[in-house]
Amino acid sequence: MKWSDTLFPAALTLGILVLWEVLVQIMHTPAFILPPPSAIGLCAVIKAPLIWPHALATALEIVLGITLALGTSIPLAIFMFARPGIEKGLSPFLVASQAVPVFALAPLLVIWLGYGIWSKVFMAWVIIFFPITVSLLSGLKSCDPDFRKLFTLMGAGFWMKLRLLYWPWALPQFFAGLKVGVTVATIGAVIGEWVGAQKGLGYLMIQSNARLNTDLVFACILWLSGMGIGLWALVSFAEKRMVTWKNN
Amino acid sequence: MKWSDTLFPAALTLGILVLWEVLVQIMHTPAFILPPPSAIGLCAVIKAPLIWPHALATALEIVLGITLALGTSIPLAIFMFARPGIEKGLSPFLVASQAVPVFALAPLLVIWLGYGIWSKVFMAWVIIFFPITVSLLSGLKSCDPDFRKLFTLMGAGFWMKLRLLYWPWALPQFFAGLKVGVTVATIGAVIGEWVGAQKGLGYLMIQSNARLNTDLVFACILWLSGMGIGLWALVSFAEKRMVTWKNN
Amino acid sequence: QKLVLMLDWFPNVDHLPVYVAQKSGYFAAQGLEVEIIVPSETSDALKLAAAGKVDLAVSYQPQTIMAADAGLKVKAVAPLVVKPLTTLMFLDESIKNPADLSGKKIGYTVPGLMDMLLKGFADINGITDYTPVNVGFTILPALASKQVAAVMGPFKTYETVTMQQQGVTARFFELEKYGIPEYEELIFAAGDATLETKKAAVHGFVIAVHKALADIKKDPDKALSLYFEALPDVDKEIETKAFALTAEYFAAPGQVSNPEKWQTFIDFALKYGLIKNTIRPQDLIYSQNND
Amino acid sequence: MLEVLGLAKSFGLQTIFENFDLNLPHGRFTVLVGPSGCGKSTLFDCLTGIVCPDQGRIVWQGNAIAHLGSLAAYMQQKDMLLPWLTLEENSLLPVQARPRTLRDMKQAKQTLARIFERIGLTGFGAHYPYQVSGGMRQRCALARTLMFDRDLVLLDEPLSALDAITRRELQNLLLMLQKEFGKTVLMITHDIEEALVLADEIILVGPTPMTILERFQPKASKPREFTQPEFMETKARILSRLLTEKEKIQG
Amino acid sequence: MLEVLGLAKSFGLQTIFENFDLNLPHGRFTVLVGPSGCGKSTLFDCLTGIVCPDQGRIVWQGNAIAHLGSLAAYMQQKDMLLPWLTLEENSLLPVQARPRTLRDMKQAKQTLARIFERIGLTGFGAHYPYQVSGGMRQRCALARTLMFDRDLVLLDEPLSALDAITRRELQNLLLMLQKEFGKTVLMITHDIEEALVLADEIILVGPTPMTILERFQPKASKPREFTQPEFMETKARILSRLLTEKEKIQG
Ligand SMILES: Nc1ncnc2c1ncn2[C@@H]1O[C@H](COP(=O)(O)OP(=O)(O)OP(=O)(O)O)[C@@H](O)[C@H]1O
Ligand SMILES: Nc1ncnc2c1ncn2[C@@H]1O[C@H](COP(=O)(O)OP(=O)(O)OP(=O)(O)O)[C@@H](O)[C@H]1O
Ligand SMILES: Cc1ncc(C[n+]2csc(CCO)c2C)c(N)n1
Ligand SMILES: [Mg+2]
Ligand SMILES: [Mg+2]
Repeated sequence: MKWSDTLFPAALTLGILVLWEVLVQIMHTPAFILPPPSAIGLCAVIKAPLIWPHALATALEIVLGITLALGTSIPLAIFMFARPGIEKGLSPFLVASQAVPVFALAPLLVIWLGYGIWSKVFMAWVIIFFPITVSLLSGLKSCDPDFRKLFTLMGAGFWMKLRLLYWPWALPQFFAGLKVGVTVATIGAVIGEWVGAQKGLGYLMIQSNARLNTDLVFACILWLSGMGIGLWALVSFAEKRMVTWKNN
Repeated sequence: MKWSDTLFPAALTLGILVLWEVLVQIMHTPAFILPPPSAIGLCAVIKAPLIWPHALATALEIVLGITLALGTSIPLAIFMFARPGIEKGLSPFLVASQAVPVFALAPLLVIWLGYGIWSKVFMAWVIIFFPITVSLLSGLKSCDPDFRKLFTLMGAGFWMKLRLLYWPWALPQFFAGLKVGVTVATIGAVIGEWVGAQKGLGYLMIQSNARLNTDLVFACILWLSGMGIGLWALVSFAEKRMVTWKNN
Repeated sequence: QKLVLMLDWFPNVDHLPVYVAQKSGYFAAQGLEVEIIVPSETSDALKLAAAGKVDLAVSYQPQTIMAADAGLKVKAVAPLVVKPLTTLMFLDESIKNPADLSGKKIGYTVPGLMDMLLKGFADINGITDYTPVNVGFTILPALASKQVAAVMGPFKTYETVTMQQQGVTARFFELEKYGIPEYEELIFAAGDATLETKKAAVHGFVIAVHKALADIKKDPDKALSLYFEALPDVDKEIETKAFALTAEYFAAPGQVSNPEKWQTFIDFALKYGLIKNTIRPQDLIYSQNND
Repeated sequence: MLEVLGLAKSFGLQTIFENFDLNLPHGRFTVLVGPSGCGKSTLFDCLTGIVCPDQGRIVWQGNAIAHLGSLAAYMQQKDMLLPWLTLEENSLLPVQARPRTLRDMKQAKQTLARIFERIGLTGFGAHYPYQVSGGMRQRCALARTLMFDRDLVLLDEPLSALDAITRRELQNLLLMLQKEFGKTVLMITHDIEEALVLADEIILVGPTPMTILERFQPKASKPREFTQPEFMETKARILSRLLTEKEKIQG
Repeated sequence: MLEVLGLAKSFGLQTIFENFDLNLPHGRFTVLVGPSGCGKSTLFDCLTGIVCPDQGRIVWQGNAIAHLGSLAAYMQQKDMLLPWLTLEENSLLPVQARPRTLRDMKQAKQTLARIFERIGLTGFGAHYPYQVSGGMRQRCALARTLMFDRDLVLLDEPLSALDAITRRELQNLLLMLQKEFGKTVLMITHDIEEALVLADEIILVGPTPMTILERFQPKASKPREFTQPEFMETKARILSRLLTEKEKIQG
């Protein structure tokens, strides 16, 4: 990694922030539409005691959503992989489920699932589920057929092949999907908090938005981004630990 | 493909629909909470003349969004691949960009892009951009280093390597990401239509929802799903045409 | 000249005078071309008006007061609906007075506004231990599924009709009858900057709307048919019934906002913590004589 | 033990087999020699079911079967090592892949240690395939094939990447496998001397479609040295036969 | 033409080179022979920069360079064919990869057609790598290496998967390459007879770390036949030397 390469993003960040700050000042953009970054940063720090419990609630929803998504999409991907005929029939449903704008359904969903935590977890789940399933399935399907045959010759059953061959083969692609999934999971939870929440960053944002505390809205976004980046880093770390065999 | 495999999803669909219909009838669920599938289907057909122009508007937004996303995420992924240092610095921004909920952006978008089609295209773009970039980047990075060295020995420059090696290598993963991307693009456009729209399926849904025309809401969802499946099929077709060399 | 008007919600009979003015060519007669835009969120209209990105906003008197409290430079230009329409709505017949809702979940429609009003309402009427829940626009489903016992925010003129259409009889407490001061439900608002740069156009707009209001009083059926011409997609039955209920609440032609009403509500808002600063009605109500 | 009758297989317009017959008696060491690209590997693939023949019957110990599947141990021409497993893990795959007990596994590990010793991989068990040389990868693939523990062993150019000395050692290992463990071995090689040293029978095949040109049964007792004059003659014979058949494959 | 001085390279605790020197005169055909796993391929990788040596200097035509990079044509031990390109496309890569004109390309295609003719791949240009035999893949990799058109050619076991006849033909091709096109060739092989037939100099290396055990300069004029008595003797000598050095590599 060249020194200039590390410098570049830092410079970029700084540049964007400064430009933003300056533009907001020069153009007299009202703070209730786009607060200057300095105000956002300040608010994110000063209001931390207010934000913290909400962030915790959202984090719990996200974690539950991710857990649920892993627990469902991994078996489903494996099932669809094991039965290509079923995959053909099922994938339109999966695709259709994704094209459903959940947030439009969010208010109704909340009524079906109640105003508790589960409607939010469900939202996060719906959003993560798809990228994980698709990437895992595509990873499994990309397995070299010559190796598949080798395992058949060794007398390995489907589960053995899965454990020793398909799964390690699909891991890199699975992780790519997981990275996308955990990142957008934050949005899922927030959309879930849109209606029927008493807590959570989404709730706080809606309230602050209505009260024209736009700097708090953006401070919440900053916290959310932090959570997204944290999850991303966590997945990247897990990837590094689990995909050790790449020769570079 | 076994016959039972084709049968299974069909049976599943039918089963779900019948169960839904029966449950709604038995429990006397009011149509504004959950309309029966028959009513949705009927509405989707009968109201087609009403839905059609809205669907057209949304479709245009989606297509433009996808085009824009391809035009930006491909160069960005390649750039980040070419400069891993920059990738390290830039990816937090990408991740952070995914955590921004729309309603915070809506007034901003109106200010920057106006009430026209571009604020919707922008939303679609934001949503598709991420999965495509991540999957393409991960595909490029997965390239066997031995082949990279071979091309270096042949005196190939970066662009040559990209054309002859990295790009074909990344294609399968790129398509996996594109599939996720085009599917959620429908959501992006619909979300965008929250921002001061006069047209589009998202606009129609919001209106119908507030007016308690829940069957029309679901009919719109049906149309949207259809569009999602269509895009998915299109990408799958393109994949089949472009990734021809897999030996199975 | 071009004017951009952002509504408070999706178009409905509340906005009928605007569409009548449009269809009757009253805007054109004032040399105006009015573009009508639907918002993504109820607070968008005021925000964008204050920022000068839309010229006019349809808003609510309480919202305008709270926005001014938050420092937005906006003024009410003219009233549209002069009496409160907002209710606390419920289905359960056994609820006879507000205190019966104690200990229950109560929904509200517009976060940041209706939850505050609900708080005041509960304080005044002795509702204790309730849990406020944001239900967004899904008022009826939330009520019908018994997820909440009541909802703060639906209009007695519109939501009652849509519910009737679905076979549900809505009951409600009218806010002004339970200790909340009377206020002007819907007003036109504009940003201070717009009022300086496009003063004449705004005047023209107000004149055109007043003409439309006069027409509505004279010939309601004609007005309604002009409205349907402008919005061919709407459910005619619901809108017709809702119009019958709404018509009497529209501002009279030439009517201006009443500063005393505003003062009363500002006092109330201060008392129940909806706002923090003292605000003078004359700073909020724009009148041609002011300058 | 194994009989192939009327095997037919084409890839598009290219016919690899047309009514091809083969017969392998129990416990014998048979070596297949033939020009590059004539269809030797494809024959193995058809036998094991990796490739699906267009026609033909396979009879295994008196029973007609579709293909051998996991009845035979098959060492393919490519080494086919999994990049995420070490050499030891790769070699243990045939044991891992089937239902087994902990004791099976322990025994297998001991067996493998002995095999690694013989093939010169001791100390490299924890290396990943990309960390070892081409010849070592080939030896690892051979070790894995031996871990299959089947009566029939199919070897596709198993020693092609090895130096002369290592090669000779492993030839002896293969002979021991046949003799002491009673395995039936069918092996492909391009090294005629290797064929002469190892084979009970050498089958010389030619293209296209693949036909059996000639069969040789070296009589000398094993272990053999190539220097016997009988062999020189046979080698020359095979070479000249190969030469005349060679051109057919092109075109 | 090429000089390597004080090369050192270790993988973890395993030292492959320690102060290793080598010197290749212009226009010569040098063959490297040594036990499997002793570091021959690693030497090539260090020369070309695929592997980064710990120490050492490379001097190329009088100039010190970090590594040869694209100065040499290198045929690796693995065939390294891209699965999504046909044999023809794969072979044309070295031309494609560099700036070129349309005429270059046309000429290259003609050259390639001639090479395919000689190595027996005519008619298989449109096949994908998975559609051809192991020996054909190796020949395609050789064709690609010839398309590099560099003065120095490094070949790592280029003919190991070929039958005796094809092998002999391609040996002649390599000789022609050296003689008619004046290339300097450095080749690794395990086939001592091949080494004797081709080499101006045979370098026998042993493990570990890799050292030059002995150098042989066969005097007979080319084309040679292996049957010359001088060769028999040299072969026996190399074999016995290999045998004694063999054990060192293990442990
Ligand atoms: N999947 C395939 N599609 C098309 N042709 C194929 C396919 N597999 C093999 N062939 C053809 O079959 C012929 C025989 O291939 P095979 O691998 O059996 O040769 P071989 O005798 O093992 O040669 P070698 O000694 O070089 O390994 C080749 O000409 C090849 O082109
Ligand atoms: N990336 C690596 N990591 C660790 N060890 C390595 C690596 N690459 C090579 N080695 C070691 O270097 C040694 C020499 O390998 P090399 O491939 O050069 O052998 P070789 O002489 O070409 O053998 P062969 O004749 O079998 O091809 C081997 O013992 C191998 O274990
Ligand atoms: C027909 C109609 N129904 C509901 C609302 C939503 N709403 C009810 S009250 C209120 C705030 C008033 O102070 C808002 C936003 C509306 N605007 N128009
Ligand atoms: Mg073969
Ligand atoms: Mg090697």
